[in-house]
Amino acid sequence: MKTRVFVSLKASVFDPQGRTIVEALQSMGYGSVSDVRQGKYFEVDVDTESADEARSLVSEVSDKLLANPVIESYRVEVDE
Amino acid sequence: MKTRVFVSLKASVFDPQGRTIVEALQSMGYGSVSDVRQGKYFEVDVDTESADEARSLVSEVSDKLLANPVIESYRVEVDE
Amino acid sequence: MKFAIIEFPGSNCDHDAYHAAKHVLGQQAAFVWHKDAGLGGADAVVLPGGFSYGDYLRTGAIARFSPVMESVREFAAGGGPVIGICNGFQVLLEAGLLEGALLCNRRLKFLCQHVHVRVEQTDTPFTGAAQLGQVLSLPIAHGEGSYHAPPETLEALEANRQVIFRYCSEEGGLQDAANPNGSLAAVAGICNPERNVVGLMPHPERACESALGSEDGRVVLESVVAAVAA
Amino acid sequence: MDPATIEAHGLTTDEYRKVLDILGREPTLTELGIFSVMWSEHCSYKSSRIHLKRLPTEGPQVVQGPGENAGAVAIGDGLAAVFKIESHNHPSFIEPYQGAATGVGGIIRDIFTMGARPIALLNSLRFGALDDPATRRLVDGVVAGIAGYGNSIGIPTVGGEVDFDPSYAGNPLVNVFCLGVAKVDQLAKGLASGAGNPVYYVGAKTGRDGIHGATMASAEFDENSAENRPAVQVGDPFMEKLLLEACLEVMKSDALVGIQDMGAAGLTCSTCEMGARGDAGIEIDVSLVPQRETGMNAYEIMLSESQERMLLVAQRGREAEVEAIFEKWDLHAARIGEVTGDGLLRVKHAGEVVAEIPNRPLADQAPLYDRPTTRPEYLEEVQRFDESALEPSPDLGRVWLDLLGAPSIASRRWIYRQYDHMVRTNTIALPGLGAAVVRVKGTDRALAFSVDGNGRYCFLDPMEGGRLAVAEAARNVACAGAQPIGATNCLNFGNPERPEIMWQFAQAVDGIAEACSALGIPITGGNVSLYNETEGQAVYPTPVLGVVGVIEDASQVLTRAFPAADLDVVLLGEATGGLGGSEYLKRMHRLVRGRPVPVALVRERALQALLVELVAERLIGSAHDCAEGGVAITLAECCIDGRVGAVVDLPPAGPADGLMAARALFGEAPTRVVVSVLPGNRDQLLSKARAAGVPAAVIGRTGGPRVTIGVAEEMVADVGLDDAELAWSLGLTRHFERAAS
Ligand SMILES: Nc1ncnc2c1ncn2[C@@H]1O[C@H](COP(=O)(O)OP(=O)(O)O)[C@@H](O)[C@H]1O
Ligand SMILES: [Mg+2]
Repeated sequence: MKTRVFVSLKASVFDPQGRTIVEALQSMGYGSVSDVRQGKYFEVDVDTESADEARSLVSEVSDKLLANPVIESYRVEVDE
Repeated sequence: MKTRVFVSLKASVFDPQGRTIVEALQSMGYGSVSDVRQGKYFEVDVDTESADEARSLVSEVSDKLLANPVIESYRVEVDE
Repeated sequence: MKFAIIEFPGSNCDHDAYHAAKHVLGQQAAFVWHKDAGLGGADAVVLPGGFSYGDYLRTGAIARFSPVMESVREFAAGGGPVIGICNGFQVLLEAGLLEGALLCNRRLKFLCQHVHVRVEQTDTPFTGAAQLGQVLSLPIAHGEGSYHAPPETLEALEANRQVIFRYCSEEGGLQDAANPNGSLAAVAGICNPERNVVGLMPHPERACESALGSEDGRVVLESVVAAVAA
Repeated sequence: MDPATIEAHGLTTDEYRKVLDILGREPTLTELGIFSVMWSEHCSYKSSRIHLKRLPTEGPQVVQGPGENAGAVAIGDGLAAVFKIESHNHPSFIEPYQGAATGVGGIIRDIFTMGARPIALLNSLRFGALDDPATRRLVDGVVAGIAGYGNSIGIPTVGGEVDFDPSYAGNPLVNVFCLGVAKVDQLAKGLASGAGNPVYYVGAKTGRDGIHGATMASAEFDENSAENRPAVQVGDPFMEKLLLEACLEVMKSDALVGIQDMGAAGLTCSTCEMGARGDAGIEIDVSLVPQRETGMNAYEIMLSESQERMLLVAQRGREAEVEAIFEKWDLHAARIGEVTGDGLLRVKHAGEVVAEIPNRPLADQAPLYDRPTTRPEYLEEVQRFDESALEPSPDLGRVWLDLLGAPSIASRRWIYRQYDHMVRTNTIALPGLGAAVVRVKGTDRALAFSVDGNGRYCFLDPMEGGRLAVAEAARNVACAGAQPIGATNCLNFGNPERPEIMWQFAQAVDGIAEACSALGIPITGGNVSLYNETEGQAVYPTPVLGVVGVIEDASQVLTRAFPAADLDVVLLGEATGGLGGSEYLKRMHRLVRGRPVPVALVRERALQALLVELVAERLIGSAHDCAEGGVAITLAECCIDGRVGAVVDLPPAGPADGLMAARALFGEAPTRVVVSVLPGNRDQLLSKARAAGVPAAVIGRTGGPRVTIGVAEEMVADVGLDDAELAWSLGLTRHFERAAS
């Protein structure tokens, strides 16, 4: 089963990478880009046929390892 | 307009981070996780009402800055 | 006294801590491999700097699951002095032995340079021999050292006097220009509520000999030697 | 085998005929691939070998000369300094971060393969002009890549050099030097011997990366090079850290016979070279090679350039010991074959033989070319230089500040602070202060080392450029108080099939050989990087020299910073510099013309010996050589780093024309060093210099908040120390950071 996890910094956390990208884009002439936030993206393959099982496993893995709850939140997507 | 860009390493490119994460998960007892690939995830806000415009702008920006075409590919999603 | 220096795969300041403890301070020191059970009867534990597991995913994120961390947790719970330096600090945060998180430096680049830090508290095993307000010249070497904590956590840290080192100017001032990585409240190091677990981004073990440009880091290790002896 | 396939493998008709001779039959495709990478320029040195033979490689201190993965020289106490320099120019142009990172990974493997613990890295970089945003991105990526790999693996990057010139715009140079320390009697060898001994593969799994990377590095870039792009390799410093520790641990036991990294040409090069060195055969089955991708064929596995892989031969019967060490480090040592007595490289795929080539001829009978050389026509033109046509600059103080802020001269802090230069707590001279110096723990000694080369000098006069590069690297080491004892070199040139390029190459090698002999510094290894050109435009011929020196008492090490006020400032060497080829000429007059002032090697040697003596006897407080920008820049740097001003007066330089002061301040010449004299030592210093035959003149004193220079007692330039520092510290940074901190 193919799953995807999106990890992003919580809104309250300053994102220097995103900030730098916005500034770079604006100086390159992309003035209409008003904000960029950078996060992480994981493609996680799980040996199971059940989407539910995959979702719950990958959520657990995200809680434990892929995301740091102090600064990050995450979202899981599973191929149906 | 809110857009999202997913940048991932091309399939042929080695992903040491993903490999290290899989191995860690397996040694933590998550044997059913068979593969992990790590990429980047961007939330890009664009000042426009047109989804098409947003998509084409963000694609351009991804080509130029967000993704490294030598080793990465990307996908853009736009809120409809 | 005896220092245990934990080695994770990818630790690379392990030998620096060992050298400082053993050859500069003349104490006993032993490496403890991350798969080892037990800490070999050590009096103090050092989680050294480096790039455990390559710092892949997030700094310190994978190392905290190493078997040895159970022993470290127990040792800390029993009141034993534990210090995490740089990557070791990151591991302690990920492990929940300290609070907060470290984000990438505000200008995104890795920074290796001497900075000044002010000793904010002297009632921890790693600052007992220092003067309150003493300014130390210590090297930093990190890409992700910008300390972050949610407002309520930071408030609690301040209220409990858990911020023990802050980045400062040569004179001890707290201006923004003296904060190399954009850390919240100029935090360079903190301790746990029980005060026996300390983490900091600067490298005291790299500043124990005049030949290396500063001896100011000795006070951190000498403090714990004195604390253990007491 | 059809001609198109042969051509696609970069083999000429004659080379292919030689393949037929060696095999006595047509090659299989896998065999053709093996020949093609082994006989590529990159691996076989077919254009350069004939010239490299002229380099002096011997000396009583040499423990390992060229031919192994790195050279080694004895430094006392039974220890050896093991070092080498490598280029990663082409990969860094295609993907700056990964190209530079994998370059660092490669040179580190060369050092620990020798049984040495790597203790320091240097880098030598060349880029186009910084006003081009593409160049800035390249610089940013390359520096981050070097930092990313070196920092992570925990080997300090303690120095290097960087220059910017449009000639490198389409082809940057990324050379990395690594130094390690080993016990002389424990140096490992890259050889296979003892029929029946097992052959192990350790490290990262093999993927389809960089297949044909070795041949790529040997072909000029053209518009099609974009097609080579999937050939990018990603570095894994974490894996290499594990490999490094595990291999050093294995090497401590005598269970190991030989070991070699898989660099360019991967499994092919390592199996064949190890077999050839040990005069043995090797048989492997590539289906036993750990693979990252499915369906790889023998050709792909043999030619893959996946990073972070090692090949080793163990003693039969000691397998369990070796395997256990790797397991401890979470590495799996895969047994892929064994040493044989038949001298053949035999490659099987799932039991079936797919290649069978005699090792020695494959490695040793690689083509050797004595390519034609022609003195290039441009030389006539550029060497003709009429100084009197130059418009004198009215305000030399302003010129001085401008030069201090030139990217070629300004502070490199923006670069080196991205490098962890202190890890392992041996760095006793921080970057930016002259030669790099690391102490050798367990001894009183320190090693000083420097990489240097001036492509512009070499462009204007290739032979002199070679001599000057050696002299400068050695002089930098001597300024720290170290006796130069060995050298390595990286020769970055254009397309060797062009006689003009080959002439530059031959001349530069002659210059290097002559200087190394005269200074008593053997060359113990190096690297040649050819085809550094884009669309027919070659880079400046750029030989980069790495020189290593020993200082007996680490507590004596000096840097360039003036240590205090009220010290005499002495100029050792001839006062007069020339404007030919100078930074002044390039920056102020936009001219690359004339010839650099030649180095008198006997004097150079005397100066370096004198420096070592002055440091050992603690007579001086600082020493700094006069390089790009002349005495004025040297002085300013000593002042800025020492946070103390100085007032000096220089003797007149050349004819009393409008350029005399500029020549005195900014003229360039070798064999000149500015030292500050510790109180009470002036007469002793001057008499030692006289005895050594080195000109020495007291030119001024340190102190005050300004740097002031007069010529023949007339003040010609005066700048505030703060202004000088500002110009110098922002010169590079301002191109990368809006608000510099
Ligand atoms: N410019 C040079 N001067 C002297 N020796 C050289 C030079 N270039 C290469 N060599 C030697 O040739 C051998 C092969 O070099 P190289 O192909 O760079 O090694 P590797 O296979 O480790 O990449 C090495 O022993 C190296 O020291
Ligand atoms: Mg090699």
